[in-house]
Amino acid sequence: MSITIRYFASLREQVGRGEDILDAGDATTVGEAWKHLHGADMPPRVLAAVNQEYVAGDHVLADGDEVAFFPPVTGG
Amino acid sequence: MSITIRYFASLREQVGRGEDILDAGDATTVGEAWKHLHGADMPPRVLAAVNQEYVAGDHVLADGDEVAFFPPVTGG
Amino acid sequence: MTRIQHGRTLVRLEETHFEPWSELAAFERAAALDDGKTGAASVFVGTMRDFNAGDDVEQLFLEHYPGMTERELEHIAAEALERWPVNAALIVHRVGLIRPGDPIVLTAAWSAHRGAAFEACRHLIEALKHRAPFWKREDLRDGSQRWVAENTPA
Amino acid sequence: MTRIQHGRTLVRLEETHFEPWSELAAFERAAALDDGKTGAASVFVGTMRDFNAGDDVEQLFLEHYPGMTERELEHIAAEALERWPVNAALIVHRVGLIRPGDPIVLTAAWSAHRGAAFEACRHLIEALKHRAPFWKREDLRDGSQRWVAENTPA
Repeated sequence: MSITIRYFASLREQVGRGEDILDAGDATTVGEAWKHLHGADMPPRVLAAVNQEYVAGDHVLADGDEVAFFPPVTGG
Repeated sequence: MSITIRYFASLREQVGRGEDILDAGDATTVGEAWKHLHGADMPPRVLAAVNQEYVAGDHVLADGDEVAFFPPVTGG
Repeated sequence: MTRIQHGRTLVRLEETHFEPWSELAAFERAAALDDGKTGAASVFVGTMRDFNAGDDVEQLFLEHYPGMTERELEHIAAEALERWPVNAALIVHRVGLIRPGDPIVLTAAWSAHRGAAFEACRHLIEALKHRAPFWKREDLRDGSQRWVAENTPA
Repeated sequence: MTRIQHGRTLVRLEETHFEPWSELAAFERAAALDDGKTGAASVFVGTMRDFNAGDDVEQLFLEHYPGMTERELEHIAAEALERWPVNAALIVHRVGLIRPGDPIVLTAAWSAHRGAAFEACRHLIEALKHRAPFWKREDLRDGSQRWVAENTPA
Protein backbone atom coordinates (compact mmCIF):
# COMPACT_ATOMS: atom_id res chain seq x y z
CA MET A 1 0.00 0.00 0.00
CA SER A 2 1.26 3.46 -0.88
CA ILE A 3 0.93 7.07 0.29
CA THR A 4 1.47 10.17 -1.85
CA ILE A 5 3.41 13.01 -0.23
CA ARG A 6 3.17 16.53 -1.70
CA TYR A 7 5.29 19.60 -0.97
CA PHE A 8 4.37 23.22 -1.64
CA ALA A 9 6.01 26.62 -2.08
CA SER A 10 9.35 27.23 -0.30
CA LEU A 11 9.25 23.73 1.23
CA ARG A 12 9.06 22.16 -2.24
CA GLU A 13 12.13 24.19 -3.23
CA GLN A 14 14.01 23.14 -0.07
CA VAL A 15 13.12 19.47 -0.55
CA GLY A 16 14.00 19.76 -4.22
CA ARG A 17 10.92 17.93 -5.53
CA GLY A 18 7.13 18.27 -5.48
CA GLU A 19 6.20 14.70 -4.58
CA ASP A 20 7.32 11.53 -2.82
CA ILE A 21 5.70 8.11 -2.78
CA LEU A 22 5.98 6.23 0.47
CA ASP A 23 5.25 2.60 1.26
CA ALA A 24 2.78 2.75 4.12
CA GLY A 25 4.69 0.03 5.98
CA ASP A 26 7.42 2.64 6.51
CA ALA A 27 5.28 5.00 8.58
CA THR A 28 2.08 4.87 10.62
CA THR A 29 1.75 8.60 11.36
CA VAL A 30 2.33 11.87 9.50
CA GLY A 31 5.31 12.69 11.75
CA GLU A 32 6.88 9.29 11.10
CA ALA A 33 6.42 9.74 7.36
CA TRP A 34 8.37 13.01 7.51
CA LYS A 35 11.10 11.40 9.65
CA HIS A 36 11.40 8.42 7.31
CA LEU A 37 11.75 10.65 4.24
CA HIS A 38 13.94 13.43 5.70
CA GLY A 39 15.88 11.74 8.53
CA ALA A 40 14.81 14.23 11.21
CA ASP A 41 11.77 15.33 13.20
CA MET A 42 9.15 17.38 11.36
CA PRO A 43 10.11 21.07 11.94
CA PRO A 44 7.55 22.95 14.07
CA ARG A 45 6.86 25.48 11.29
CA VAL A 46 5.90 22.80 8.76
CA LEU A 47 2.13 22.31 8.40
CA ALA A 48 0.57 19.00 7.42
CA ALA A 49 -2.68 17.98 5.73
CA VAL A 50 -4.11 14.55 4.98
CA ASN A 51 -6.65 14.27 2.20
CA GLN A 52 -6.77 18.08 2.11
CA GLU A 53 -7.63 18.61 5.78
CA TYR A 54 -5.18 19.96 8.38
CA VAL A 55 -3.84 17.28 10.77
CA ALA A 56 -1.33 17.09 13.63
CA GLY A 57 1.89 15.04 13.43
CA ASP A 58 0.36 12.07 15.28
CA HIS A 59 -2.40 11.59 12.68
CA VAL A 60 -2.47 7.91 11.65
CA LEU A 61 -2.08 7.21 7.92
CA ALA A 62 -4.18 4.88 5.80
CA ASP A 63 -3.57 3.31 2.40
CA GLY A 64 -4.04 5.74 -0.46
CA ASP A 65 -3.84 8.86 1.73
CA GLU A 66 -2.66 12.11 0.15
CA VAL A 67 -0.31 13.81 2.61
CA ALA A 68 0.82 17.41 2.09
CA PHE A 69 3.61 19.30 3.85
CA PHE A 70 3.86 23.06 3.49
CA PRO A 71 5.18 26.28 5.11
CA PRO A 72 3.00 28.88 6.92
CA VAL A 73 0.30 30.13 4.56
CA THR A 74 0.55 33.68 3.21
CA GLY A 75 -2.61 34.32 1.19
CA GLY A 76 -5.01 37.24 1.31
CA MET B 1 -30.43 91.92 16.38
CA SER B 2 -32.12 88.67 15.43
CA ILE B 3 -31.53 84.94 15.61
CA THR B 4 -33.03 82.29 13.33
CA ILE B 5 -34.25 79.11 15.03
CA ARG B 6 -34.81 75.98 12.92
CA TYR B 7 -36.59 72.73 13.84
CA PHE B 8 -36.19 69.35 12.13
CA ALA B 9 -38.04 66.04 11.74
CA SER B 10 -40.37 64.96 14.60
CA LEU B 11 -39.47 68.08 16.61
CA ARG B 12 -40.65 70.32 13.74
CA GLU B 13 -43.94 68.41 13.74
CA GLN B 14 -44.31 68.74 17.53
CA VAL B 15 -43.53 72.47 17.46
CA GLY B 16 -45.87 72.90 14.49
CA ARG B 17 -43.49 75.05 12.43
CA GLY B 18 -40.04 74.87 10.84
CA GLU B 19 -38.67 78.20 11.97
CA ASP B 20 -38.81 80.93 14.61
CA ILE B 21 -37.16 84.33 14.62
CA LEU B 22 -35.99 85.52 18.01
CA ASP B 23 -34.82 88.94 19.11
CA ALA B 24 -31.41 88.33 20.61
CA GLY B 25 -32.25 90.56 23.55
CA ASP B 26 -34.63 87.82 24.68
CA ALA B 27 -31.95 85.16 25.21
CA THR B 28 -28.20 85.00 25.71
CA THR B 29 -27.76 81.19 25.50
CA VAL B 30 -29.22 78.34 23.45
CA GLY B 31 -31.05 76.98 26.51
CA GLU B 32 -32.58 80.38 27.25
CA ALA B 33 -33.71 80.70 23.63
CA TRP B 34 -35.60 77.37 23.95
CA LYS B 35 -37.12 78.42 27.27
CA HIS B 36 -38.22 81.80 25.92
CA LEU B 37 -39.90 80.21 22.89
CA HIS B 38 -41.41 77.13 24.55
CA GLY B 39 -41.92 78.14 28.18
CA ALA B 40 -39.98 75.21 29.65
CA ASP B 41 -36.44 73.84 29.96
CA MET B 42 -34.92 72.30 26.84
CA PRO B 43 -35.72 68.54 27.02
CA PRO B 44 -32.61 66.36 27.48
CA ARG B 45 -33.24 64.46 24.23
CA VAL B 46 -33.29 67.64 22.12
CA LEU B 47 -29.98 68.33 20.34
CA ALA B 48 -28.82 71.84 19.47
CA ALA B 49 -26.51 73.30 16.83
CA VAL B 50 -25.36 76.87 16.27
CA ASN B 51 -24.16 77.80 12.79
CA GLN B 52 -24.28 74.09 11.91
CA GLU B 53 -21.99 72.86 14.71
CA TYR B 54 -23.23 70.93 17.77
CA VAL B 55 -23.33 73.03 20.96
CA ALA B 56 -24.43 72.56 24.58
CA GLY B 57 -27.34 74.48 26.14
CA ASP B 58 -25.06 77.08 27.74
CA HIS B 59 -23.58 78.17 24.39
CA VAL B 60 -23.78 81.99 24.16
CA LEU B 61 -25.65 83.38 21.16
CA ALA B 62 -24.49 86.18 18.85
CA ASP B 63 -26.35 88.37 16.39
CA GLY B 64 -27.21 86.56 13.16
CA ASP B 65 -26.65 83.06 14.59
CA GLU B 66 -28.53 80.16 13.03
CA VAL B 67 -29.75 77.92 15.85
CA ALA B 68 -31.15 74.43 15.14
CA PHE B 69 -33.06 72.13 17.49
CA PHE B 70 -33.63 68.52 16.52
CA PRO B 71 -34.30 65.01 17.88
CA PRO B 72 -31.69 62.17 18.06
CA VAL B 73 -30.28 61.53 14.61
CA THR B 74 -31.22 58.31 12.80
CA GLY B 75 -29.23 58.22 9.57
CA GLY B 76 -27.12 55.43 8.08
CA MET C 1 -26.41 65.99 -5.31
CA THR C 2 -23.91 67.67 -3.01
CA ARG C 3 -20.28 66.78 -3.50
CA ILE C 4 -17.39 67.81 -1.28
CA GLN C 5 -13.92 66.55 -2.12
CA HIS C 6 -10.80 67.37 -0.14
CA GLY C 7 -7.73 65.52 -1.34
CA ARG C 8 -8.64 61.88 -0.86
CA THR C 9 -11.89 62.27 1.04
CA LEU C 10 -15.24 62.51 -0.69
CA VAL C 11 -18.58 63.12 0.99
CA ARG C 12 -21.77 63.13 -1.07
CA LEU C 13 -25.54 63.26 -0.61
CA GLU C 14 -27.62 61.56 -3.29
CA GLU C 15 -31.22 62.56 -4.00
CA THR C 16 -31.87 59.53 -6.21
CA HIS C 17 -30.93 55.83 -6.31
CA PHE C 18 -27.18 55.16 -6.36
CA GLU C 19 -25.11 52.03 -7.05
CA PRO C 20 -22.51 51.55 -4.29
CA TRP C 21 -20.23 49.31 -6.37
CA SER C 22 -20.14 51.80 -9.26
CA GLU C 23 -19.42 54.65 -6.82
CA LEU C 24 -16.48 52.68 -5.44
CA ALA C 25 -15.06 51.95 -8.89
CA ALA C 26 -15.38 55.62 -9.89
CA PHE C 27 -13.84 56.91 -6.64
CA GLU C 28 -10.88 54.51 -6.88
CA ARG C 29 -10.19 55.72 -10.42
CA ALA C 30 -10.56 59.41 -9.46
CA ALA C 31 -8.36 59.06 -6.36
CA ALA C 32 -5.78 56.86 -8.17
CA LEU C 33 -6.12 54.15 -5.50
CA ASP C 34 -4.80 51.46 -7.87
CA ASP C 35 -1.30 52.94 -7.47
CA GLY C 36 0.17 49.94 -5.63
CA LYS C 37 0.42 51.84 -2.31
CA THR C 38 -2.94 51.06 -0.76
CA GLY C 39 -3.25 47.33 -0.09
CA ALA C 40 -6.56 47.24 1.81
CA ALA C 41 -10.07 48.61 1.42
CA SER C 42 -12.93 48.16 3.88
CA VAL C 43 -16.45 49.01 2.76
CA PHE C 44 -19.85 49.20 4.44
CA VAL C 45 -23.18 49.43 2.60
CA GLY C 46 -26.48 49.92 4.40
CA THR C 47 -29.65 49.17 2.44
CA MET C 48 -33.29 49.74 3.28
CA ARG C 49 -35.07 46.81 4.92
CA ASP C 50 -38.80 46.27 4.34
CA PHE C 51 -39.41 45.59 8.04
CA ASN C 52 -38.69 47.30 11.36
CA ALA C 53 -39.94 46.64 14.89
CA GLY C 54 -42.32 43.97 13.54
CA ASP C 55 -44.00 46.18 10.92
CA ASP C 56 -43.93 46.23 7.12
CA VAL C 57 -42.27 49.41 5.88
CA GLU C 58 -43.33 50.55 2.41
CA GLN C 59 -40.93 53.45 2.03
CA LEU C 60 -38.58 55.63 4.01
CA PHE C 61 -38.29 59.41 3.94
CA LEU C 62 -34.81 60.64 4.83
CA GLU C 63 -34.71 64.22 6.07
CA HIS C 64 -31.43 66.04 6.65
CA TYR C 65 -30.09 69.46 7.67
CA PRO C 66 -28.59 70.84 4.44
CA GLY C 67 -25.18 72.33 5.10
CA MET C 68 -24.68 70.89 8.57
CA THR C 69 -25.00 67.31 7.29
CA GLU C 70 -22.22 67.76 4.73
CA ARG C 71 -20.07 69.57 7.28
CA GLU C 72 -20.49 66.82 9.88
CA LEU C 73 -19.71 64.10 7.30
CA GLU C 74 -16.57 66.01 6.31
CA HIS C 75 -15.51 66.14 9.98
CA ILE C 76 -16.05 62.39 10.26
CA ALA C 77 -14.05 61.60 7.09
CA ALA C 78 -11.23 63.90 8.23
CA GLU C 79 -11.17 62.17 11.64
CA ALA C 80 -10.69 58.80 9.96
CA LEU C 81 -7.61 60.14 8.13
CA GLU C 82 -6.24 61.68 11.34
CA ARG C 83 -6.77 58.70 13.64
CA TRP C 84 -5.73 55.81 11.39
CA PRO C 85 -3.05 55.43 8.68
CA VAL C 86 -5.72 55.80 6.03
CA ASN C 87 -5.12 57.05 2.46
CA ALA C 88 -8.69 57.81 1.49
CA ALA C 89 -12.26 57.85 2.80
CA LEU C 90 -15.62 57.92 1.04
CA ILE C 91 -19.11 58.58 2.41
CA VAL C 92 -22.23 58.56 0.24
CA HIS C 93 -25.71 58.92 1.79
CA ARG C 94 -29.20 59.00 0.27
CA VAL C 95 -31.76 61.64 1.15
CA GLY C 96 -35.46 61.87 0.20
CA LEU C 97 -37.78 58.95 -0.53
CA ILE C 98 -36.22 55.49 -0.41
CA ARG C 99 -37.68 52.08 -1.31
CA PRO C 100 -36.90 48.65 0.23
CA GLY C 101 -33.67 47.21 -1.15
CA ASP C 102 -32.30 50.67 -2.07
CA PRO C 103 -28.85 51.57 -0.76
CA ILE C 104 -29.00 54.24 1.99
CA VAL C 105 -25.36 54.66 2.94
CA LEU C 106 -21.90 53.72 1.70
CA THR C 107 -18.73 54.21 3.75
CA ALA C 108 -15.24 53.11 2.69
CA ALA C 109 -11.66 53.49 3.89
CA TRP C 110 -8.39 52.63 2.10
CA SER C 111 -5.12 51.87 3.88
CA ALA C 112 -1.84 49.98 3.54
CA HIS C 113 -3.06 47.68 6.35
CA ARG C 114 -6.32 45.79 6.79
CA GLY C 115 -6.72 46.52 10.52
CA ALA C 116 -6.65 50.27 9.91
CA ALA C 117 -9.03 49.98 6.94
CA PHE C 118 -11.60 47.98 8.97
CA GLU C 119 -11.40 50.26 12.02
CA ALA C 120 -11.60 53.47 10.00
CA CYS C 121 -14.56 52.18 7.96
CA ARG C 122 -16.35 51.14 11.15
CA HIS C 123 -15.68 54.59 12.60
CA LEU C 124 -17.18 56.26 9.52
CA ILE C 125 -20.49 54.44 9.84
CA GLU C 126 -20.70 54.56 13.66
CA ALA C 127 -19.88 58.29 13.81
CA LEU C 128 -22.33 58.97 10.98
CA LYS C 129 -25.10 57.13 12.84
CA HIS C 130 -24.38 59.01 16.07
CA ARG C 131 -23.69 62.52 14.78
CA ALA C 132 -24.74 63.23 11.18
CA PRO C 133 -28.08 65.11 11.14
CA PHE C 134 -30.30 62.70 9.23
CA TRP C 135 -33.75 61.58 10.35
CA LYS C 136 -35.76 58.60 9.08
CA ARG C 137 -39.51 58.62 8.77
CA GLU C 138 -41.09 55.24 8.04
CA ASP C 139 -44.19 55.06 5.87
CA LEU C 140 -45.86 51.80 6.88
CA ARG C 141 -47.90 49.52 4.66
CA ASP C 142 -51.02 50.31 6.75
CA GLY C 143 -50.79 53.98 5.67
CA SER C 144 -49.40 55.37 8.93
CA GLN C 145 -46.13 57.28 9.32
CA ARG C 146 -43.65 57.36 12.20
CA TRP C 147 -40.26 58.87 12.91
CA VAL C 148 -37.55 56.42 13.94
CA ALA C 149 -36.77 57.31 17.59
CA GLU C 150 -33.08 56.44 17.62
CA ASN C 151 -30.43 54.25 16.03
CA THR C 152 -29.63 50.78 17.37
CA PRO C 153 -26.15 50.35 18.94
CA ALA C 154 -25.01 47.96 16.19
CA MET D 1 -11.64 29.55 -12.39
CA THR D 2 -13.03 27.32 -9.67
CA ARG D 3 -16.51 28.15 -8.44
CA ILE D 4 -18.25 26.58 -5.49
CA GLN D 5 -21.71 27.84 -4.57
CA HIS D 6 -23.78 26.53 -1.67
CA GLY D 7 -26.98 28.45 -1.15
CA ARG D 8 -25.80 31.92 -0.31
CA THR D 9 -22.08 31.29 -0.05
CA LEU D 10 -19.74 31.57 -3.01
CA VAL D 11 -16.05 30.77 -3.04
CA ARG D 12 -13.98 31.32 -6.18
CA LEU D 13 -10.38 31.25 -7.36
CA GLU D 14 -9.52 33.55 -10.26
CA GLU D 15 -6.58 32.88 -12.58
CA THR D 16 -6.77 36.32 -14.20
CA HIS D 17 -7.51 39.91 -13.14
CA PHE D 18 -10.92 40.41 -11.51
CA GLU D 19 -12.94 43.52 -10.64
CA PRO D 20 -14.15 43.33 -7.01
CA TRP D 21 -16.98 45.84 -7.45
CA SER D 22 -18.36 43.99 -10.49
CA GLU D 23 -18.13 40.67 -8.59
CA LEU D 24 -20.16 42.19 -5.76
CA ALA D 25 -22.84 43.53 -8.09
CA ALA D 26 -23.12 40.15 -9.85
CA PHE D 27 -23.23 38.17 -6.58
CA GLU D 28 -25.92 40.43 -5.10
CA ARG D 29 -28.07 39.93 -8.20
CA ALA D 30 -27.50 36.16 -8.25
CA ALA D 31 -28.20 35.76 -4.52
CA ALA D 32 -31.19 38.17 -4.60
CA LEU D 33 -29.66 40.29 -1.82
CA ASP D 34 -31.72 43.33 -2.85
CA ASP D 35 -34.80 41.68 -1.34
CA GLY D 36 -35.25 44.17 1.51
CA LYS D 37 -34.19 41.65 4.19
CA THR D 38 -30.46 42.23 4.33
CA GLY D 39 -29.74 45.76 5.54
CA ALA D 40 -25.95 45.62 5.88
CA ALA D 41 -22.98 44.51 3.80
CA SER D 42 -19.34 44.59 4.90
CA VAL D 43 -16.64 44.13 2.28
CA PHE D 44 -12.87 43.77 2.33
CA VAL D 45 -10.61 44.06 -0.73
CA GLY D 46 -6.88 43.36 -0.59
CA THR D 47 -4.76 44.61 -3.50
CA MET D 48 -1.13 44.05 -4.37
CA ARG D 49 1.32 46.66 -3.09
CA ASP D 50 4.48 47.48 -5.03
CA PHE D 51 6.60 47.44 -1.85
CA ASN D 52 7.23 45.07 1.06
CA ALA D 53 9.88 45.06 3.81
CA GLY D 54 11.61 48.04 2.18
CA ASP D 55 11.95 46.48 -1.30
CA ASP D 56 10.30 47.20 -4.65
CA VAL D 57 8.13 44.26 -5.71
CA GLU D 58 7.62 43.89 -9.46
CA GLN D 59 5.15 41.01 -9.40
CA LEU D 60 3.73 38.39 -7.10
CA PHE D 61 3.28 34.70 -7.79
CA LEU D 62 0.42 33.15 -5.82
CA GLU D 63 0.70 29.39 -5.41
CA HIS D 64 -2.13 27.35 -3.89
CA TYR D 65 -3.07 23.73 -3.13
CA PRO D 66 -5.80 22.94 -5.66
CA GLY D 67 -8.70 21.21 -3.96
CA MET D 68 -7.66 21.91 -0.36
CA THR D 69 -7.77 25.68 -0.93
CA GLU D 70 -11.36 25.63 -2.15
CA ARG D 71 -12.34 23.24 0.65
CA GLU D 72 -10.79 25.45 3.34
CA LEU D 73 -12.44 28.59 1.91
CA GLU D 74 -15.78 26.77 1.95
CA HIS D 75 -15.24 25.85 5.62
CA ILE D 76 -14.48 29.51 6.40
CA ALA D 77 -17.56 30.83 4.56
CA ALA D 78 -19.76 28.22 6.27
CA GLU D 79 -18.35 29.22 9.69
CA ALA D 80 -19.33 32.85 9.07
CA LEU D 81 -22.94 31.75 8.44
CA GLU D 82 -22.93 29.55 11.56
CA ARG D 83 -21.36 32.03 13.99
CA TRP D 84 -23.12 35.26 13.00
CA PRO D 85 -26.66 36.07 11.79
CA VAL D 86 -25.34 36.36 8.24
CA ASN D 87 -27.42 35.83 5.07
CA ALA D 88 -24.60 35.43 2.58
CA ALA D 89 -20.82 35.29 2.27
CA LEU D 90 -18.50 35.72 -0.71
CA ILE D 91 -14.78 34.95 -1.06
CA VAL D 92 -12.83 35.55 -4.29
CA HIS D 93 -9.04 35.03 -4.42
CA ARG D 94 -6.49 35.42 -7.22
CA VAL D 95 -3.91 32.77 -8.03
CA GLY D 96 -0.94 32.90 -10.44
CA LEU D 97 1.01 36.00 -11.48
CA ILE D 98 -0.23 39.30 -10.03
CA ARG D 99 0.89 42.89 -10.76
CA PRO D 100 0.95 45.89 -8.37
CA GLY D 101 -2.50 47.43 -7.96
CA ASP D 102 -4.28 44.19 -8.91
CA PRO D 103 -6.92 42.88 -6.50
CA ILE D 104 -5.77 39.73 -4.66
CA VAL D 105 -8.70 38.96 -2.39
CA LEU D 106 -12.32 39.98 -1.87
CA THR D 107 -14.39 38.94 1.16
CA ALA D 108 -17.94 40.08 1.89
CA ALA D 109 -20.73 39.32 4.35
CA TRP D 110 -24.39 40.38 4.29
CA SER D 111 -26.61 40.60 7.38
CA ALA D 112 -29.65 42.37 8.82
CA HIS D 113 -27.26 44.13 11.27
CA ARG D 114 -24.04 46.03 10.69
CA GLY D 115 -22.17 44.58 13.70
CA ALA D 116 -22.66 41.02 12.42
CA ALA D 117 -21.70 42.01 8.87
CA PHE D 118 -18.45 43.67 10.01
CA GLU D 119 -17.46 40.82 12.34
CA ALA D 120 -18.25 38.10 9.81
CA CYS D 121 -16.34 39.90 7.03
CA ARG D 122 -13.36 40.35 9.34
CA HIS D 123 -13.52 36.66 10.21
CA LEU D 124 -13.50 35.71 6.52
CA ILE D 125 -10.27 37.58 5.80
CA GLU D 126 -8.51 36.69 9.08
CA ALA D 127 -9.33 32.98 8.80
CA LEU D 128 -8.32 32.99 5.12
CA LYS D 129 -4.94 34.55 6.01
CA HIS D 130 -4.34 32.03 8.79
CA ARG D 131 -5.66 28.82 7.23
CA ALA D 132 -6.21 28.88 3.47
CA PRO D 133 -3.28 27.20 1.67
CA PHE D 134 -1.94 30.06 -0.46
CA TRP D 135 1.72 31.09 -0.66
CA LYS D 136 3.13 34.35 -2.02
CA ARG D 137 6.43 34.56 -3.86
CA GLU D 138 7.71 38.08 -4.46
CA ASP D 139 9.65 38.82 -7.64
CA LEU D 140 11.73 41.89 -6.78
CA ARG D 141 12.77 44.64 -9.14
CA ASP D 142 16.43 43.58 -8.72
CA GLY D 143 15.62 40.21 -10.32
CA SER D 144 15.64 38.13 -7.12
CA GLN D 145 12.74 36.04 -5.82
CA ARG D 146 11.68 35.30 -2.26
CA TRP D 147 8.79 33.51 -0.53
CA VAL D 148 6.85 35.59 2.00
CA ALA D 149 7.62 33.94 5.37
CA GLU D 150 4.31 34.63 7.10
CA ASN D 151 1.33 36.95 7.22
CA THR D 152 1.31 40.04 9.44
CA PRO D 153 -1.19 39.99 12.37
CA ALA D 154 -3.27 42.84 10.87
